[in-house]
Amino acid sequence: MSQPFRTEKGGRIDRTGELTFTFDGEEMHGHAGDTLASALLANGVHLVGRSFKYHRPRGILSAGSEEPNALVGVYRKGDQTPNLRATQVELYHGLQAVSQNRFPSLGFDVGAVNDLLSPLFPAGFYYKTFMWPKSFWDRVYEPIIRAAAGLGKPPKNPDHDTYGNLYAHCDVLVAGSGPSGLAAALAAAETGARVILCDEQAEFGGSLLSENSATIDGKDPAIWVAEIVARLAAMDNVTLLPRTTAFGYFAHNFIALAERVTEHLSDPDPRLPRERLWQVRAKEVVIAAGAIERPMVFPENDRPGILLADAGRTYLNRYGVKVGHKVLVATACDTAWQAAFDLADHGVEVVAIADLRESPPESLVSIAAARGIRVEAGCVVTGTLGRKRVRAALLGRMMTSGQVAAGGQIECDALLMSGGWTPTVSLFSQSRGKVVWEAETGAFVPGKSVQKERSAGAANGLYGLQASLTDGYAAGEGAARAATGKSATINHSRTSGGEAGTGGTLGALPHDRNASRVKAFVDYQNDVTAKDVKLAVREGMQSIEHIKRYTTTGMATDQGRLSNMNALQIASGALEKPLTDVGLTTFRQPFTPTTFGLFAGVSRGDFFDPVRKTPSHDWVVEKGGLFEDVGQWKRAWYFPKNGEDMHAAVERECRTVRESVGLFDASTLGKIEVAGPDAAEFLERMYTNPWKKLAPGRCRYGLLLNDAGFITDDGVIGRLADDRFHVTTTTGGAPSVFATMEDYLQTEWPELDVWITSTTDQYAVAAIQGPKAREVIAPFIEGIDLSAEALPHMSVKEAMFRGIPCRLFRISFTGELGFEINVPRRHGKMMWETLAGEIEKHGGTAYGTEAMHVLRAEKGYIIIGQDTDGTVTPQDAGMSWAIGKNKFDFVGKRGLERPDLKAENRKQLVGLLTKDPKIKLEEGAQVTTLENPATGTPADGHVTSSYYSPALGRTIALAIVRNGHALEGKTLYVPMPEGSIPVEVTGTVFYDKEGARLNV
Amino acid sequence: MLLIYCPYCQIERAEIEFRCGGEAHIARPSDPEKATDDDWVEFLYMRSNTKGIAAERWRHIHGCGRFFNAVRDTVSDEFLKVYKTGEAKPDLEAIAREAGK
Amino acid sequence: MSDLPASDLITPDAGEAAILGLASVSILKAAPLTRLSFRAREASLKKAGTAFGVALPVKPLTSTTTAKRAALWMGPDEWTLLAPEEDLQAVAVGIEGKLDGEPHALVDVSDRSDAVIVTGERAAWLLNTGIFVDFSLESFPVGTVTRTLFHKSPVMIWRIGPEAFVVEAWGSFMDYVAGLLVQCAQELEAV
Amino acid sequence: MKRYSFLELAKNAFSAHQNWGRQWRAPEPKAEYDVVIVGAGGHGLATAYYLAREHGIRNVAVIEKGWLGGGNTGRNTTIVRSNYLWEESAALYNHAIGLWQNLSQELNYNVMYSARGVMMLAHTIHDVQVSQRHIHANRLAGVQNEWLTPEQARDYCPPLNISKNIRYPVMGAALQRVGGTARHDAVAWGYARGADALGVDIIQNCAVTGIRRSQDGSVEGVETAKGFIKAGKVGVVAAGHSSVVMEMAGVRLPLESFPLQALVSEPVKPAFPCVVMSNTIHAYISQSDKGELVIGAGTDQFISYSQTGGIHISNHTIDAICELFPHFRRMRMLRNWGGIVDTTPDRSPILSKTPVPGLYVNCGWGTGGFKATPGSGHVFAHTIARDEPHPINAPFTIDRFRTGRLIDEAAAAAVAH
Repeated sequence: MSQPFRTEKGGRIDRTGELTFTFDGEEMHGHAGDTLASALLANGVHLVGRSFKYHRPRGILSAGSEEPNALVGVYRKGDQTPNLRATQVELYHGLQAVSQNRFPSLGFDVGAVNDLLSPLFPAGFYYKTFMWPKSFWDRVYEPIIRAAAGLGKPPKNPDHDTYGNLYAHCDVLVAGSGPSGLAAALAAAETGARVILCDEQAEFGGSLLSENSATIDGKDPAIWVAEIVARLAAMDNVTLLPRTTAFGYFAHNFIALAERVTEHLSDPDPRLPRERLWQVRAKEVVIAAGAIERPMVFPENDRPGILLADAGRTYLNRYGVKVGHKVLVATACDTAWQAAFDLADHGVEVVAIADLRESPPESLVSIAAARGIRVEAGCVVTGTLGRKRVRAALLGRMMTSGQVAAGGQIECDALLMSGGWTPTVSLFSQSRGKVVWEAETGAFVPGKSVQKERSAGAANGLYGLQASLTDGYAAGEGAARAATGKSATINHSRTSGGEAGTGGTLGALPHDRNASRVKAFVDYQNDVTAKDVKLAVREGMQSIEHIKRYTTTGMATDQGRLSNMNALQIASGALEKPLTDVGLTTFRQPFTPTTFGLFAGVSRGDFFDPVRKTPSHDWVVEKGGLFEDVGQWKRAWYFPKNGEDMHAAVERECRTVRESVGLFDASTLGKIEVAGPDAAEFLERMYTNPWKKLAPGRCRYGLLLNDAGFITDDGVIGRLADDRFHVTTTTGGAPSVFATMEDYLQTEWPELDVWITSTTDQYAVAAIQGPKAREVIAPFIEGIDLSAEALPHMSVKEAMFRGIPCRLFRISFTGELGFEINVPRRHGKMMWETLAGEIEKHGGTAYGTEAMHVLRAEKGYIIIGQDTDGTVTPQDAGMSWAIGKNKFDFVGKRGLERPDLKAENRKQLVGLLTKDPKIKLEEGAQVTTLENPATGTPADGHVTSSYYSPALGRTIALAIVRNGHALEGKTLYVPMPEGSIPVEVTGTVFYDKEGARLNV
Repeated sequence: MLLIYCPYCQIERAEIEFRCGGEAHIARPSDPEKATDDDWVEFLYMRSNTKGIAAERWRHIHGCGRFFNAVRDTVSDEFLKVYKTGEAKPDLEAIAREAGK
Repeated sequence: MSDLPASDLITPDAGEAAILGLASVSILKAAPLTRLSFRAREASLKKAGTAFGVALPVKPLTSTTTAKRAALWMGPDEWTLLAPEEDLQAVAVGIEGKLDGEPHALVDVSDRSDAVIVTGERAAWLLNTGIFVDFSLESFPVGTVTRTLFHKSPVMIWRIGPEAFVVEAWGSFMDYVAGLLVQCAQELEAV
Repeated sequence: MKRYSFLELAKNAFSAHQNWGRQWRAPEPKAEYDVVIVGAGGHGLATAYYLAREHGIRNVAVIEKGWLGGGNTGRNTTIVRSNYLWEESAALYNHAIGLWQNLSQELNYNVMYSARGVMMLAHTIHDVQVSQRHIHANRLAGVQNEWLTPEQARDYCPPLNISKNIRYPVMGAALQRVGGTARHDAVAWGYARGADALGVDIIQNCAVTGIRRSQDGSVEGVETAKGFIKAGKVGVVAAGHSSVVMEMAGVRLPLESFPLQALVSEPVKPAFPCVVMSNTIHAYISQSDKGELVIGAGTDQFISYSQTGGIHISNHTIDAICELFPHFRRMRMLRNWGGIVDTTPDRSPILSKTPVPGLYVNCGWGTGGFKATPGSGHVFAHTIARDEPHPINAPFTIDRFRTGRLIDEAAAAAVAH
């Protein structure tokens, strides 16, 4: 038989067919409805992984998302995912899983030598050694430690899957679909409230799916679940989300959910996202996350075959899998007894129930007796035997002295344990709520709500089926009322059986073994033992946070859900302080590990960030032009022709502009329309320059500072009318200039009658620059006189371009005769193609940003962000002329008066010419007065722009240099690794200093 | 991601629609000639950086575009009051008392 | 397109193929339109509405429409005025004339944005793949208009029917917005 | 102090590790100290250590509201580098780099300083210009930093996607080979153990509630949860809470405290050999010795002391990480947390005397304080001991904001054209 540990019947699996899967290459079979863990157990496989530090063989411990041991890698069509919990991986046909953290194989792992050497590796050992010789840390020790650490192997290939996102709003979000969650969802939904119910598992029902010793309304709990779910599914106001983990509880009732859409499918439709992020704003939240069982901390409590008792019961009742043939049940509480009874009822030999308590409830003892199960009361497990699978347990007898007497050995192939229950308060804790200690149940339970949430059922520290249902109904009704003000009366279901149990234990159990030799694990995955916790305390770690960080307990992938309470109790004992005084660690999001792809969502490739294109984009692509990224924009960079490299292309473009004409796409420059009676007054206050006397139809260069006095942006501003200006900004600065203007306008000068409107995307802009610019545009411009007299440099007119209204600027960023034509964007393509065709006739060229940079540098025009860096004043930049001398105020005016901004020795913008005209300085290179400065000598400045200038036939550079304006004609140096480059300080204008070419 | 009430749109929207503008009620000295260097550093840089109840500026940048002010507890991030630009600074201590902070 | 309101303003661009055409949701490019950004103080609203042909709404996030005009509330002193493409001059001249001497700003932004029309039973779902706004009819009734974010792009959403929305974005963002809408709708075709 | 060594470890193994002593004491505060340091993070503990060790001032208390190393020291992404632009910054951080090299040996505590290299990516021409400027400036200042082509960057960090077809392709990188990471907790613990051994009292769970000043305005001591503690000199090293503590002495600061998030993945086998940072698309990443990918996210936009941040901030970081390292998309976030970063307008710290005699402040490290820990403590101890700044921290005054003499690391990366 292929599944030797499968029960004859029962469980929620589909026995009508078999699914084939592989584990470490070995083919096995299971059924639909299985998890990988249940299928492995059905095949008798317990050993599924190796532990983190000691590489000890480890088996499946739990049946839920808290699983610390059964972490596997899953392969699917070239995609590989590490560290998946076998307890959460739904079985599908063809599933390929591998074990992790072992070499060469799971059965024989050389890393297991660590276990033998473990006396050398107590908590924090690495802080105390590996320091000699010094150079060995990153070369020898660290690589060894790193190779040994880690769990699964990282994926090797880019992910093929997609991830979805959905923003949602609801009145009540219910997280968890056990008895209290279902009751809460129903109660809330019946009021008409918008409800989202999510559960991390494939099926709704939680613990009810493995409950067979109780009834609800006289029915099998699973049938009750099916009926409730069907009712909810039929309601329009309810969204049901199975396979969906509420993983993050953020401020203002924002809950993040991770929905696994296709992971359970053998061959999913590729159009489906693998997972979907739900970002939910819930008016009210019901946390019905249940409780998880606590391991018992006894020596060798980590052998494969040792499971939590409730997991054993779940595997049996829900999945039809027996965890072993001879099972020992070790417990400190009532609930584990039911696991023993259920197993016995399925013909499994329960070798004994060992209960820590002197007198377990008589009712349980008599049921056990009726089934012929041996009961050992006052009995503790003091160790286990077997390496890759438990084969026997050592029992000890609790003495009144607190000592333990040897109680013999008992053979078993599985051991179920229960130290009691821990409410899952992770989401509550994430909501910033503080838990409170409840001595009666020995658990931390949710305290006062900080956000609009309430916990229900076991998550609230309430056990027992009826109590959970009642609490759930109340939570659902209360949440709906709080969210919507509405309420409804519904029938509450009645239960029979499923009473809450008693008992439980915390911390390390006593034993009669040599304490220094044995390991009793507190945190399985991180291999933290009770000894480690005690050692941390001995070394002065007093806060639970220190203990956690020093030992790494609670830092594994379950975030300490299994280990925290035991660790806390051990620390409390060692510190001789009450448990509540030791402190609590905080649960963080995500509740369970959550795929990066889910967070990244659709933000990949071109959707990583909007790609903003201008109307000439397709034309540029067609002509083989290259682009550069400027902000979100793609700007044409240069246009190589006939195999030109960048240098050759740029040189040709520059020459062509100076000799005939060039066409440049300036659409990306920010454009702001400033309109209203106070438009001039507003600009007067924003920009350094004076605006009130600028005549309509004329333009002026505007310089924008921040209130600290430093240059932040610039651009040409044209006055269209008395009450209307067309402002241009830099491409990258457009959003921040607009925001800054709104800020001053709304909050400092709300009395001004002026409004600003972004028109960046309203207009496509073509710059035509060069001696033949007028000839190029003349055939297409109607309605105005283009002559120098009628349209001088720095003017603007409304005109028509081939019948389309346009704003025609006569401006230049090249030093040549230049025009910039603004047409409504939808006509941009037509304009561009018209002009591109026309310049061909004149021997012109399209040019890109690189040539633009060269041309402007030849003229000493600055580029904000390149020649300035946020520390440059107008005076530094040699632009004192841009400051309106008689203005009462402008942004930055007072800032400029501060001592350091007026100080001597400021760095100032100058030109640099290398003594050797062929040497092109590197941008960013430092400038010094000393030819060979010693290391550590402060630089006197740096090169901001540097190009080969075709017009000058030599290289040119701009630089920010200390006292630069006074150094004109002096020699400075640019020290490079190969030697110092002598340079002469010059003015910033290299070409056509008189500006004759502009005014033609 | 906070949930913020815009007093102009009169609706709560997700924080991604808003830009925080820092501490509220820091007036820009109206006469630059009279402002001392100390006045100016106060205006430019000095901030209360309150732990507790504080008034701050927000702009509904991806909504109506308006600036407004809000009183928020910087420990819990809870908003206690929202009001329009130009309205007087509320009594933060009274708001704190009322909120039981 | 049967569920579009009787308005001649928002019409699919006749020359363009559907961007997306699924049973549950379709996306069509909208035809060009006159768009004017109008800014003014309260005192001027009445006149402006008269000149424009439909009163400017003062209730936040609402719109007023006639067959050939729509006024969308954008902010307490900001409206977007919509009219047929060919009415640009007439509308501008009309308002400027009526408000002569009163502080205001009227700016042509007809070409700043492109619009698509998203319709179908999954239209709201599709928008919610990238927009954090509650599109339930109770919270966002027909006629509601708002600026917001679609993933990383600013957009304007105007609900013109229970299952019909106009989505506007600045022209250079429209490739991103339309492209993502289509990509996010892909799973609706999955089996 | 019992010295740690492999031999000692082996010896203790025979006694089942029962004989290890405390790493630091848990003393009750004395009535008076020469110096009180407020805040037992890495910087505060280092300050106390160097006061005792370099300046012979051993009658020192470090007062901590919570547990030592529990603030930003224990919450950061542990990056160490010094390739800052301005010579003032480079000197400060490079001073720290010098101390990092020997710190494990100096403290006899393995702080796991791992010089695996910090690579800062350039994605635009502007980024390239800024990177080159840093490299040239650093070379002159004696700070190691070098330029890598995209291919060299990929060779140094094989997971890096240098395809030209991504939204913001990698155009190169600045690599500082001496940069790397260190184990954050170990830094706090190592300094705590070292300081304690030199006589410094570390007093945890003791909030400072006031700073008492005498008639002449100078500092007299601090009010604490455990009563008044007299001290003629008080150094405030309170990170995100600096404004709160300094307000007790009536000193206003140009600070804003923002939530900063970080996150780790589940541990995996070695997958990432160095530290990679991208300022343009906002991501930084390394892999811890435990195997977790350690990822730094951005700050929220508003002041908050909540130590949590919004999910949109981590979404934005993770999409950048997945774009640069597309095969990490299937990996999973294990834990996400927040710290409170005190940020100055010029993104450089304040390490300074204050207008109050006897009161000193060390704050404003923003997102980058961990890397400076040894250097910061070292020069701050000097400042307190001598009542005058060390030449290295002399430029990092409060007054620079008044005069305008900023050390503007943020502005230097400004973009527009």
